[in-house]
Formats: sequence, structure tokens, C-alpha cells
Amino acid sequence: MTHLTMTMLAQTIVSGLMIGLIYALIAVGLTLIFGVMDIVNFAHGEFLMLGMYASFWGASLFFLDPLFTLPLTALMLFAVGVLVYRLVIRRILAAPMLSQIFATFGMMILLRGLAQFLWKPDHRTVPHALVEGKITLFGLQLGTPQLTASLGAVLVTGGLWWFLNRTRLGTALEATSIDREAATLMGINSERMFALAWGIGAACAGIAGALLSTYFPIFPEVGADFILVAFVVVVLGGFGSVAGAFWAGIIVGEVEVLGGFFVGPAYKNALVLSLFLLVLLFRPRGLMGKA
Amino acid sequence: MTHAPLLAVEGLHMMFGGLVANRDISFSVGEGQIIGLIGPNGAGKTTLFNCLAGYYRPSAGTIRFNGVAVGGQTPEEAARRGIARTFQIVRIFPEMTVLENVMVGAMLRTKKVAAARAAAENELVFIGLDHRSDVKAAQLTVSEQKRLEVARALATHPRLILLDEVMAGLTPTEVREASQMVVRIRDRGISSIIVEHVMEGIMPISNRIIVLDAGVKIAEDAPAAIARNPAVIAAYLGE
Amino acid sequence: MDRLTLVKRILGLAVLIVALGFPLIVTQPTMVNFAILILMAAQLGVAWNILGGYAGQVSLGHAVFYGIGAYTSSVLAAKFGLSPWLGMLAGGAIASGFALLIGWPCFRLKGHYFAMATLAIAAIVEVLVTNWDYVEGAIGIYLPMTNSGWAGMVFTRSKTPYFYIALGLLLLSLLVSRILQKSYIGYYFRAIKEDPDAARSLGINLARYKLVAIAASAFLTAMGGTLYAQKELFIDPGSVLAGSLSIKIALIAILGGVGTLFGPVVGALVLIAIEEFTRQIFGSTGMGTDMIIYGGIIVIIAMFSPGGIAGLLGEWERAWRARRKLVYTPPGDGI
Amino acid sequence: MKRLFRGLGLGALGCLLLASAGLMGAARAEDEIRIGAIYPLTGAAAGTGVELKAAAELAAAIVNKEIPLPGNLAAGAGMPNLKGAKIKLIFGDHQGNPQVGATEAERLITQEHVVALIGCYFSNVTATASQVAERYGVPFLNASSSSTPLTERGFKWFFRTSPHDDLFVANFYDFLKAVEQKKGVQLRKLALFNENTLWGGETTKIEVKLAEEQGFTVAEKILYPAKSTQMTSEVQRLKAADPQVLMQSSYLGDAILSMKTYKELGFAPPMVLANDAGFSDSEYLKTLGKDGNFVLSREVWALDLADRNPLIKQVNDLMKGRNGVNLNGNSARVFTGVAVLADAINRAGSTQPEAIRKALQETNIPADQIIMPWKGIKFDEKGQNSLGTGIIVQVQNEQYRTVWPFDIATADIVYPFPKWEGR
Repeated sequence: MTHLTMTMLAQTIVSGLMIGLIYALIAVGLTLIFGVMDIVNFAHGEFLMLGMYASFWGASLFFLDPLFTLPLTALMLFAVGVLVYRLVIRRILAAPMLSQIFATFGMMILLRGLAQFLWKPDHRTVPHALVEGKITLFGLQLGTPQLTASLGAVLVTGGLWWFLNRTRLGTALEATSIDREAATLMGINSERMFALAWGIGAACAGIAGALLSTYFPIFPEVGADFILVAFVVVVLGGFGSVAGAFWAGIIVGEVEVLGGFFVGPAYKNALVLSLFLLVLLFRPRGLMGKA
Repeated sequence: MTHAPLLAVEGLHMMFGGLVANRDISFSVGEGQIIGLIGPNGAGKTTLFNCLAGYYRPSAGTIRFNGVAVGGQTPEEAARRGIARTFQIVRIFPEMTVLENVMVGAMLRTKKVAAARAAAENELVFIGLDHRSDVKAAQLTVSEQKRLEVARALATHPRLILLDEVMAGLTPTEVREASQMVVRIRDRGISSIIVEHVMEGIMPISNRIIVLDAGVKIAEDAPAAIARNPAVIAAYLGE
Repeated sequence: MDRLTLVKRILGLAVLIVALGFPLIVTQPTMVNFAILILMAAQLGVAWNILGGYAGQVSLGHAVFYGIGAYTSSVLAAKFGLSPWLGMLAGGAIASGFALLIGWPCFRLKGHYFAMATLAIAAIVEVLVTNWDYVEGAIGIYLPMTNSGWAGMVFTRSKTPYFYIALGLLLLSLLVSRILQKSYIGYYFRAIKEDPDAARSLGINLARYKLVAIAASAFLTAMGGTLYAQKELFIDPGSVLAGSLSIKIALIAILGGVGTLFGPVVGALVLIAIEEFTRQIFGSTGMGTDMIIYGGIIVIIAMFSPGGIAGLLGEWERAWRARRKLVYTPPGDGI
Repeated sequence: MKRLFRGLGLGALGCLLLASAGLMGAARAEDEIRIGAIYPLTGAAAGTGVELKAAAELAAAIVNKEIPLPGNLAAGAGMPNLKGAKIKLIFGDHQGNPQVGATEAERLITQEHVVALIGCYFSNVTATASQVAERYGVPFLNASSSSTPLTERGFKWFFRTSPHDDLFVANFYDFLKAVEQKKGVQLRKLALFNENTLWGGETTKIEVKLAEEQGFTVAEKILYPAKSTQMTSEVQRLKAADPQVLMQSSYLGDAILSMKTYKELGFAPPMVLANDAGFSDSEYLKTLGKDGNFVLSREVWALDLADRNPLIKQVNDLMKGRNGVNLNGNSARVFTGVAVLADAINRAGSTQPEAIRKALQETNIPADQIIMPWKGIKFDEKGQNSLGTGIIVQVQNEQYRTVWPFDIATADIVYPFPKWEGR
């Protein structure tokens, strides 16, 4: 590398932060579902995909920018999450971990197939997004869509944290995640909490999809690009910890980008996974997970 | 030649972080003895068991079993040396049959399946569960599961068995049966330490009773003397 | 031996005889190939089941052992002219060694955590192999089609030899499973799976027996990898080390029923049948219909029969026995 | 109730399997010539696969005279030697998986009784599928996999119409030298930026080798993993290397993502020289619009060549009419592949594999009967088309313009690659 400058380094760090925040947003939904009901959701990437398509259709059919339709997208994905819970997950709650993995894996394939069937396998992009171009700040190039997306990620993750810790409903959800039986004894309807967790989890992925849709290509298999990294973030942050997922997302983003920059892009995924493995082995409950 | 006791505990400390669960505990168990271990909830009885059975490594002090220092042993080493245990909350293998549960215990001494089966069948007869041997363990009643745990532990051919609240939740008749069972175990030459809240179950059969309170041994005496011991009464009645 | 057991024995024997005679009766190559795919998948499922089913350590990274098997024999054949038969054993040995190496730290992890760790290890190995020039990195290894015959494990005329090799590997894997299952080790595996702490109190060294399970499972899986390489004569990281392959291997056993001897065989039969039929009928439309059906069926089976197909059959068997007032037979004794 | 559900579930499964078995044995007409086509119709590359399928179907329709085609396209003659028999394409989906590709090849050969195969786009799938064809002695025509070793295997039944990576990479260097001369600039400092599967790995190898031989320096060599969610670190490294030419091999998703990242980070080397694939996919420009401009790409085909070859416009109009998209390098090659097969089968006058193989070997289609800018189609003893050539196009005003070889160019090169600001 002949021209390594401080600007370049700073730029890399900022880029890692921006993608890391998106990872965090995708992962908080996953970690919420896991924390509340101990189910690993392989179809989480597909919720993201559905969120992206919702934004795409809003933009191409009704000329509404993904940022305007974002609440609607979140609502739709919330409904999808609840529906998935009602139709499938509710029936496998007591099943062994293996059949749960199996069910969400099947759902992942099903949703990808459905997307291809309904919307063709083409790569799509949102036409004429509201946020475009970039701004230059202290010599750093910040893509406006990326910047918007990462700000959105901060807001949503923060909002979710506030909801879980400061509202009645959220506290009930947290209580269910800490001890399902105790929560039931306290009069919390755990069925409702589970549905809520799936709804919110899917909605988070949907919002992430909406934010990504302004700069990432949209296609049926897009979830596959994000699901592994989301798992890494969930484990790193600690299964079930929203705050943990937030910080872990940033760490993963930085390790990926800085590692790719200094060690070599070919190994960037391996670096992230190695970090993940080390955390698993030496601190299995993650950064902020419950013991 | 002096006869060393089977188990000798000397100055045992067990700490979790800053929390002291066992402080300076010493006692010994001779061959063929039944020792009762009592104390209020949180007195450190199960912690002591876990130290003896190798689940915890004591923070300080020595444990000698059969003359050998075994302080840092693992549970599987403890089992091999002849220290068997049951669990406060039963831990059977729910998907296995009753017989298979006991066979797993017997396999410590014989790796031959047929021999393990024969040994297991004997233990089931001994414990009175032979009529249930082909039932899935999960389908047993709680009191049957507790007996199953004992049979499984006995199948490992222990010299000392640690029984953790095997009488809790039993009817008076069942408590009497359980006491007799412990006596019969003793008659096989196996010493036992019994953690128990059910006094009528252990008072008649124990050689000695050890009382723990807040991690400290506050008394050790014959059953009759323990019942009159003011420190013990205070511990049980005090705030 | 009661009537049902007898029926099962006879049925098993009949299946074996049909299997042995299959390529003689059915000459349609697609059907033979279909059968080979099922046998290969079944063999992987049976191998996975030793670790994931009996010992209860769910691996989502078995492709790494498969890949080691495929790469070892292929590299030895392509660079040193070594017979794939030896390569198969070498691959198994290396995979076992690697399994012990990763098992040592990973077995401290439980449940999801162990599964995730295996997933990560497999993904890391895929990246490393992709960038490893000695084994041709991303380009992959071509095996020559010349010197066809048993010595080189390459058959260009007919697929029948592959069928018998796959069947042989499956029988070997079943035999290993059966021996382990019936011995004290099998009991120990189940004890470890059901309650590790209680198992320790009975003198079971958890790490040792989990390592036995992973080493055996890895060895057999790697042998399957060698067969793949010899059958397709081309391997690259994407085809033998992919994460989706790891998941598929686990799916086979889960679909059939974990912890049962023949569960993975049933699972392979059903999974491959669904895969092949949905793709052949609907795949050519390019509309994704095959994925919808494939995914849908998986979800339905997971929902309505969490114990897998063997679990369902086992339930029926128990119901039958209960009606006849027969005593319960332990699970794990066939399906 | 629960039991009933289970029973229903399993019953449905059984019915499906039975129905499938029934469908598989469907009857076929005798007077049709069946050709198997294996492409990625589901999975990550399904978008491309579906387009290739459309191109192949267009070629079949022309051969079958369902669509009248004026002019002298090789395939336009139909099948006079087989009494005007129709060809029927049977599609298989390889899902991007080499084993599935081999399975599909075998199914098409033995069950659908195809007389020849065409496929598979991905080089690694072509490797296993063509091996099955070789075993069965069925001609396999590869129209668009560029991995060089495919024709180095000594196969008897394998034919490739498209030029391979060796030639493409050699073209890159010829092109660079030509531009150096024409523009009086220096283009010696290269950065290689290739995706990390068979294709990218092999291209990198050849690029490095030829760079050394021809006096170019490789300042940076990056093999990036497919399925990247971001390319910041890659692009930062490229920026740091400050190359005169960026040589890039990417599939569609990565091509789009990389261009967006270049723009975001303001990376604009004097020349971006891409290696076809993602950069010539129809969706590349649809997605990127004007941000896709000024990239140079190795190509085998370009629409603007229609000025010189009227066939191109005719065929493209048909494609556009039927499927709403223009032809591109990939679909044009598949179209040509089917046409070449049809031509050979007609000359063979038979559907016997050996006869078709012989006819393929004797193929000699002149340049003016194909829609490719090649000197024609003629296979060497390895089965490689020896008359194939590559061209270089540049995206100008959201259109692919041929810029090299200079004698067939329709536009001048825009050099250097303009900075992103003020575009």
C-alpha cells in the first residue's frame, strides 16, 4: 500500500461504523427472538429481504420513497412476524432445538422461493431514492444513503432498548426472556409476548431492509448475504441482549472493514468468524449476555 | 496400625467470589457409617456435597478419601474412587428406561453390556424398582425417580454415597421405607452422608449428625444429643 | 422376540436384498444415480447422527469433514498418484484428527453455542481453502477420467460400481453406529446427551466420549467426501465445503429422526426425493416453485413430526404395542 | 386432531411424490429433436439463468421457424435435412451446484433422451455436467463458461464456442498497449480486483502471469469473497494502491456494489477495465443508471455492432419483443450456442450422437451468419472455437459502445475515467 493516509484510515473506520450499525439493526431483531424464546431463526435474512421488497414496490408502484414508507414497512413486517409465529413457531415451541432449526430453515427456503415466484429473480434497486449522493465531512466521504441508514439504525436500536427497559409492555417482554415461568406466574401472557417478540424482531429486520434498500441491490437471495453476520453479532453481543447486539454490530463492522483493509479482503469473513469463535470459547455468554 | 477413616475433611473452605459458602469445615466418616447432614436452607450443605463429589474445587482445606488427597478431583474421578451421589433435584436420564439408567451406572465397573445389565437388575431388585425396569424413566413418579437415582449410584459400586434430600416430599410410609433402604445400604458396607430436612427419616438411623449454619459447622454429635443442642435449636428457630 | 420385531427384521433383510440387487434390476441410469444420491446422503446422515443424534452434540459444520475427505484423496491422487482408496482412509484419519483438534475446545460449549461454533469453523476453513494455492484455491481440483476401474475408483461406463461403493459406505456407517449404540459407549452417549452432569457423577468422562463420537463421525463423513470427489471428478470449496452442505447433512438426520439407527436413511430417502422431484418438475420453469414446495414440506414435517419421520413411526409402534398391551421397547432400537 | 394433521401432512407428501413420478414419465413426440439446456434457474444467479433460458428459447423458435427471420443466420435454415423436424429444449436447473448440474445432465441424457446438451454458465458446473456427457458420449456445447482448463481435459464430446480466459486476458494487455499508443499515456500499474471463485481465481492467475511476461506491474491483487455486504476495505486498499488500471472480474451483485462503493468513496482510477459477467448483465445498467458509465468491459458482443451486422439488430428486436430486454454478451452467446448445435444437427442429418459430434467438428460458420463479432465458428481438436475473438466495450451514455478493436469500434474511448464529482 503506497498511499496510506490518516484520512484513509479514518474513512475506513467510519465506513466500518456505518455498516456495523446496519448489522446491529438486523441482529437486534434476531437476538430479541432468541432471548425471549430460545429459537434460532434462520429465516431472519428473509424478513430483511421482504422489507427491501416492500420498499421497492412502494417506490416503483406508488412513487413513495422508502423513508416515507418505512413505518408501513415496519408494520407489514410486524404482521409477517406475528403470522409466522402463529402459523409455525407456536406449534414447535416444545419441540427439540433441532426441529426448530429445521422449521426456520425450511421457512428460509420457502420465502426465497416465494420471492422469486412473485417478483422474479432480478436484481432491483429503488428508483430515484430521496437520499442520494454523498457529503464530505473533514475530508471523509459519507454516502448519504449509508449515513441515513446508520442513523436510522441507531434510532431504532435505541428505541427498542427504551421500549424494553422503560415501558410496561417492554418490561413484560424482558421478564419473559429472563424467566418464562416466573413471568407467567406474574400474570404475563407468554403467548402474547412470543408473538410480540416475533413481530418486533421481524419489524426490525424490515426497517433494516427499508434502510438498505436505498443503496443495496434487492433480490430474493439477499438475506443470505446478511444472515451469517447477524448470527455472529448475536453471539458476540450475547444471545438476547439488545445493547450487546448494538455494540457487537459495530465491532463486527470494524473488524470486517479494518481486517479487510490491513490483512486482506479475502480473509475478512474469516477474521470476523475467528473473533466470533474466540468469544464463544472464552466468553460464551458474549459481551453483554445474561449469564 | 491406626485405621484411617474412609473420608476425612479438614479445614474445608469454599468461596464463590467474595461469598463464603463453606468455612473451615472438618469432619470424618468411618467405614459403614451413616452421617446426617442438616441445616437451614442456604447453610451450604449442597455446596459441601459438590466439593466432596468433585463438582467444585475447594478454595482451601483437604479432603482425603481412603487415605488419598482428592481435593481437586473431577466428578468422574470421584465416581471411580467410590464416591457416588444423588442430586437434590433428580437428574435421571429421562428418555432411557429404568434399567438402562442403572446400567449406565454399572458400566463404571464393567464395560460389558450383559454384565452391566445383570448388575443393574440386581440393584433394581435391591431398591424395589424391578417391576418398572422397562418403563421410560420420565414416566416414574418423583419418589420412584429418587429411588432410581439411588440405584444408579449404587450400581457404580461406591464406598461412600452422598444422598441429597432423597426423602423430601415423601409420605410417612415412604420415609420409613427410605430409612430402611439407607440401613440396608449400610449393611452392604457402604457409608453414607445424607442431607435431609426430614428429621424423622434420619434421626433413628444416623451414627452422627452434622449441623451446618451459614456455611459453618455448628455441631456434630449423636442424634439424641443434637436434638438438645442449644446452638442447633437457635439456628433452626433464630431469625 | 415379538411379532413386530420379527416383521422389522424381515423387512430390514428384504430392503437389504432389494438394495443389493437394485442396479441389476433397474438399469435406468437416472434411477441408479438417484439411488446413489440417496445412499450418499444417508451415509452422511448416519455419520452425523453418531455425534448429533446419539451424543447430542449438534454440528452445523460437518461439511468441513466432508471437504477434508474430498480434498485429501484428490490432492493425494492428483499430486502423488495415490489410490483414492488409500486417500479415503487418509482423509478419514485427517478429518478425525481435525475433529479432535476442534472438539477439544468446542465441547465445552453447549446447545446452540456448540452448533454455532461448528458453523463458524466450517466457514473459516472454507475461506482458508479458497485462498490456499497448494490445493488450487478457488479454482478447484479436476480429477482425470482416465484409468477407469476399481483401482482408481473411477467408473466411466456404468454408475453401478459407485452404487455399491455408496452402499458399502452406508452399511459400514450403519455397522459402526450399531456397534457403538449397542456397546457401553452408546449408553454413555445417550447419558451425556440427556444429562451431562448426572453422567459425570457416574464416572463418565464427557470430553473423552464426545471426542470418540466426533472422531468416528468425522472419519465416516470424510469417506463420503472422497466418494463425492471420485464420482463427480471435480471439487472446489463451493461444492464440498459449503455451509449449505453442512445444514443439509444435519437436515437428513433431523428429518429422519435423530438418535435412531435407520432414521437418517429414511430422512435421506425423503429429502433427496423431495429435492430431486421438485427440481425436475418445477425447477425448469425458473419461477422458484421448487423452492417453495421444498421449503414448505420441510416446515410441515418439522411442525407436525418434531421427532422426524422415525419419531412418527416409533410413536405408531408404541401405540400398536400399547393396544396389544405389550411392554415398551426402548427407543434407539431400530425405528 | 394433531394426529389428523400429521396424517394429512404425510398424505400430501405422498401424493406429491406419486404425482411427480407420474409426470416424469410423460410421453414425448417422435419428430422432435430434444436438446438439454442446464442453467441456474433458482439460487443467487437465477436472474441471469432465466435470461439465458429466454435467449435459448428464442434461438429454438427461429430454428423451428415459429418466427420468420430474414437474412442468413446460420440457424435460420431450420432442419431441412431432418425433414423440417423441430427442436425442443428441455431445461434443467443446476442451482449453481456442481453435483446438481451433473445429476441434471444425466437425467436429461438418460431420461429425456436429449441428443445434445448446452450449458451451464458457471464454469464449475460445466466441469461436472460435461463430464457426464463425456461418459455417455453425448455432445456438450458450452456457450459461455470461460475457464480455460475446460477444453484442456482431452474430452471428445466437449465443444466451446466462446473464447476462454487466456484469450480474454491476452486481449486486455493488447488493448492496454493499443490505448497507450493511441493516447500517449502510460497504463502499466495494475490493480487486480477479482471475485473469489473458480472464474475469478483463474483469471487472477492468468492476469498475473501475463502481466509479468508483458512488462506490467501488479500493484495490488485482491480476491474478494462473494456475498460481501460491503466493499469498503477492498476499495480503500485499491485507493491506497493508486493504480493506473483497475482490472475487475465480478458477478452482478458484486459489480453493482463495487460501483456504488467507488462512488461513495470517490475512487476513480484512470481506467476501470472489467471482465464481462456482472458488468454486461442487463440489470447492471438498469440498476446503476448513469453511475454505470465509463466502465470498460471485455465483451464478446455488443448491440452497437448492429451497424456492421444487420443480423444483430434483427435478433435483438425479436428478443426485446418477446422478453422486453436487449441481448447481452451472455444471452447472445447462448443464442449462438443453440444455433450452432442446430446447424450441426441439421448437417448431421441424424440425431445419432456420433453423427452430431462429427458435424460439430466440421462446423465452419462464417462471420456473417452469426450475431457475434467473431471471425466465425470452427472448432480445433480440443473442441475450442478457434475463430472467437473478444472486444472491449465502454459504457457511454448508459449504452455499451464497442471501442476496441479499433477497426470495428463505434465510439472513441473516454479516457481517463472521470472523477465522480461533477458527473
